[in-house]
Amino acid sequence: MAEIVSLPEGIAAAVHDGDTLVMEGFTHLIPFAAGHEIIRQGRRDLTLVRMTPDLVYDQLIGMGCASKLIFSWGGNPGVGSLHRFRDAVENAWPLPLELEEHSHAGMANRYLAGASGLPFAVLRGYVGTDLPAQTDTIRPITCPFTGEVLTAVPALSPDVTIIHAQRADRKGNVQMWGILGVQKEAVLAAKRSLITVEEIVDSLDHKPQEVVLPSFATTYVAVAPGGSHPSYAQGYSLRDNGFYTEWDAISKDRDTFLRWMDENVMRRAPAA
Amino acid sequence: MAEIVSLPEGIAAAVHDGDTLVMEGFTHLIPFAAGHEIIRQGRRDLTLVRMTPDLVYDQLIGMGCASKLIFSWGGNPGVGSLHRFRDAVENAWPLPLELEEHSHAGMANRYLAGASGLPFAVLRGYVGTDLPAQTDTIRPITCPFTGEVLTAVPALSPDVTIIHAQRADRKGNVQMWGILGVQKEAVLAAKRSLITVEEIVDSLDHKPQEVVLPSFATTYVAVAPGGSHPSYAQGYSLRDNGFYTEWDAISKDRDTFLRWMDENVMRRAPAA
Amino acid sequence: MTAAYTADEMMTVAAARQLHNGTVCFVGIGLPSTAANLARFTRAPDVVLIYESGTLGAKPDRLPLSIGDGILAETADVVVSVPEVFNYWLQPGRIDVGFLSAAQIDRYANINTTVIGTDYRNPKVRLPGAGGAPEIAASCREVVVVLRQTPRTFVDRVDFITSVGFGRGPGDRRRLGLSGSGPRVVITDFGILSPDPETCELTLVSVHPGSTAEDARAATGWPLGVSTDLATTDPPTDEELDVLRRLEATKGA
Amino acid sequence: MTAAYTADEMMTVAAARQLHNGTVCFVGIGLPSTAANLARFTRAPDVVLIYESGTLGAKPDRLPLSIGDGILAETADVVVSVPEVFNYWLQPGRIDVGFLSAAQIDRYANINTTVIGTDYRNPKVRLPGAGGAPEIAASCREVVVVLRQTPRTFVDRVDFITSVGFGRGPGDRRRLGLSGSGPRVVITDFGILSPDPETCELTLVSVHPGSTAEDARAATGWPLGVSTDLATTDPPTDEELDVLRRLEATKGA
Repeated sequence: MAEIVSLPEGIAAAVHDGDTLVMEGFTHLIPFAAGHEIIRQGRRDLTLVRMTPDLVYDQLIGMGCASKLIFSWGGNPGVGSLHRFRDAVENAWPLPLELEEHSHAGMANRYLAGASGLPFAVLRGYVGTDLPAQTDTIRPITCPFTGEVLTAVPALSPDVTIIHAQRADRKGNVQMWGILGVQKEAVLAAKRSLITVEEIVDSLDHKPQEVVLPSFATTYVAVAPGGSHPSYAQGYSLRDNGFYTEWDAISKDRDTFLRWMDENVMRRAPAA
Repeated sequence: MAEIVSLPEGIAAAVHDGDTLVMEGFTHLIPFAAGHEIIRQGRRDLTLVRMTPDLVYDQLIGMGCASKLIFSWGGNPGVGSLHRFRDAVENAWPLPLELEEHSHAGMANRYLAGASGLPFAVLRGYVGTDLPAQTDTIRPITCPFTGEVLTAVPALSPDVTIIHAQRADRKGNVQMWGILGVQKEAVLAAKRSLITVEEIVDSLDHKPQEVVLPSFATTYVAVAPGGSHPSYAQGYSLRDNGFYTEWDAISKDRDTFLRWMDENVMRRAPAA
Repeated sequence: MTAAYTADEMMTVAAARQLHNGTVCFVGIGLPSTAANLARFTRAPDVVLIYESGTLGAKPDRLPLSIGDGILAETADVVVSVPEVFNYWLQPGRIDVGFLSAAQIDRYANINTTVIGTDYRNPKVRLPGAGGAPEIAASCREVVVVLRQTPRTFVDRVDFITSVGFGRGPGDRRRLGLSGSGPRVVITDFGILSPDPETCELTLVSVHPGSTAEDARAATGWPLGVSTDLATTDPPTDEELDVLRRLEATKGA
Repeated sequence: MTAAYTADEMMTVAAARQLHNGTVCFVGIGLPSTAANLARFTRAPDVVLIYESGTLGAKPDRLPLSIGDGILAETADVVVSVPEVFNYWLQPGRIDVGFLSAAQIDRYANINTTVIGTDYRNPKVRLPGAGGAPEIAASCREVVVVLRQTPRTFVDRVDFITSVGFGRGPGDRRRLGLSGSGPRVVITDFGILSPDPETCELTLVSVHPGSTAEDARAATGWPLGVSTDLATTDPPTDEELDVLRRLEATKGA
């Protein structure tokens, strides 16, 4: 059963140096508050995994928390490049960043395999592209019935997955709705999980198109209102589109970036 | 886009002699009205596929519509045996019935592979049981990353899948809720599909824990109020538990069965 | 003093006692479902019941009439598709206890629900088949089996292995790569059997009040071993009996 | 007489004209999303838009700011998970048109969104990467590409094949086992290109009003073939321009 903890307690218990860490969210429900707490706690040598690494991963990478990134699309959605990500890849600043690169279909199926307790997933993908030459995590597999050759990708089974959701009840059952992304699979694929929520309520009435993660399937739940800002939590907040544009300028220059992080993350008290 | 038709039109267009036919429903939303119309139209040599063949498949088998059954659990849920199914297997009456037998997990994954456009699915299953010796549709497969040996099953890609759902809108978008079973996968795995619904409404407001099948993903929609009786349609009808018990007596004896079918199916007008 | 009760009631009560608060239980229909709900209304209100119809955390206020009863969806924490319940929930080993019944069980707790008779193509009795049982028996952390004990149901070797208990003995589950630890107890109308830690043979470890080891032996198709610590099962409490009877009474409703 | 318009507006309008009522379209973000929604508000109100965020049948009343904009979930016929959108909806070939943009495109309509420079480990420019594009390009019945035409974006060979157009020429898609028929048109700010039926090379088939084949050639990094039937694109209608501008104005909202 999930334990309800504070965000700093949750991060300290769930995330360790050297861990493979997933923080998912497909534009919606990105766990920024949790990412900032990881930066404040000074985690190092993380293998970061995410289909769409965006600003929060740009921040983790720029602050030197990560040594490897497993991903399928690394940009500032609707704006342009992730400058800290590019600086790490192109100039090894502040540290070299090893890449393991996939397509969305491949990443989604890697989580799906992890959630299903299988060592690999099968898909129609990658054929004819230059992606397989850059990794040993894309291999052919032959159908034992038809002889057709398809593509296999290995399961993702991270040490810890962190997501943000709308709410939980006091037993730790978590509820989210709106764009669902791959969060459920990412949590079920992980050894440990931490879910930050907008609020804890006495009981969860059903919502259309919801996902409910039963308490027995997760590890920690922490309240972090607004914990997805500048992303959004459907029904609770709107996306701060201005910040995504501002980030382009903040992150372009190393010093501006470091100053911003110091003022807005390092010196901020964690969410209650 | 789905075409809205009458039930007799839909069956005539969608189901042909010799087809591989899926009619799914996991206790809930079993498409009895459609099954009866198939019997009235005298289809023959069908390969029937279903995880839980129950009364409607007992009726199709007893009326001589089927030459093969692909399944994982064939019983009268909560009551006992399917006597027409047993009579076909044990005594070849009215015809021999070839069996292709799986577990629920295997069948569910076979539909899932079909819905995903893959020729096979991978699962942890069947190992150590006597099931693989009885079919060539259960084979080992080796993980290309870990070397672990798992089980593969071939996709189900039926000619036609028929399900019953609560309602559709005038464009043919279909909505169902309550116990979901494997209906969505069974429809997406099929070349053609027919969905009978309790009613057609102007617009579908969202329901908690719903499945919506967009119109472009299905072929025919037909109105058949009460079309799942004696099964149930959550929000529309209750299960007729008494009938499941009565079926035991009706179906035990060949003549009683034939008389009942004549009176209650053959001489009945199809649903409007 | 305790009220009179039937052997079936004792069996169901003994099975219900296998579940605890917080236990995540994959429930087969029939006896397992009755026992699991009895547990939920007595000792284990926070047991988590999962049905293969995709209802997770079902809390029915009456006995469901099938694993697809609407009351399961209405009261569940979440309803998922059938592929999901097997792939995301059962297969990865998230379930503590798989609660099964059987048509036949053998010395090594292998289960048959497929055919009676040794010729699969020409069976004496065609049974319903596997359903969810093979993978429940493989992947749950442990398995509890409930069935009535007769020489026809407790056989030396099942005619068909639908679901693996301990195969042909020690080490077989590991050799087969099955992740769960297999049947922990088999609960019957005579008593409680457990696999011997050395041989994996089902052995009588407890008799229900009014039954003897001899009764159980006579109802078993192999020479049934009896534990040197043979216990007597606690009879049903008044509360257990009362709740069970009220649950059973909801069946016709 | 038609109002003045920009080359980008012409490009978006020409792209929107590729979609028809009932077309099921997998929409990439940016130019494709603008064009797809323009089509929905003009010629094709019943176009079915699918975004990789899992929103099927989205009907946003403004331009979504990203493929995960909340307006997509609020207006969709159904919201599914990301694994499902790729496995159940894209992979089996249910999508008529995949609508993509690109950082580089080559003579055979192969697309690069990964790196500029030929050393993947040490790139000149690290681009965002593949996203959904490789499988969109592989599995949709056909593909429409929209991007601005310059010698840096229209190259003889892309530095990295992120998504396959026609590989190295005729027969390659079949050899690779790709189920879709590949890029049908590439729409730019100069005109419209299509693969030559014999060679699969992108060939100029239409120029936008005010552009010439020479302009397009100068903006292309290989000797661009020009159709003998070179057409001139119809200029944007007043309605198209009006709706497009009203949509663009919603971006800041």
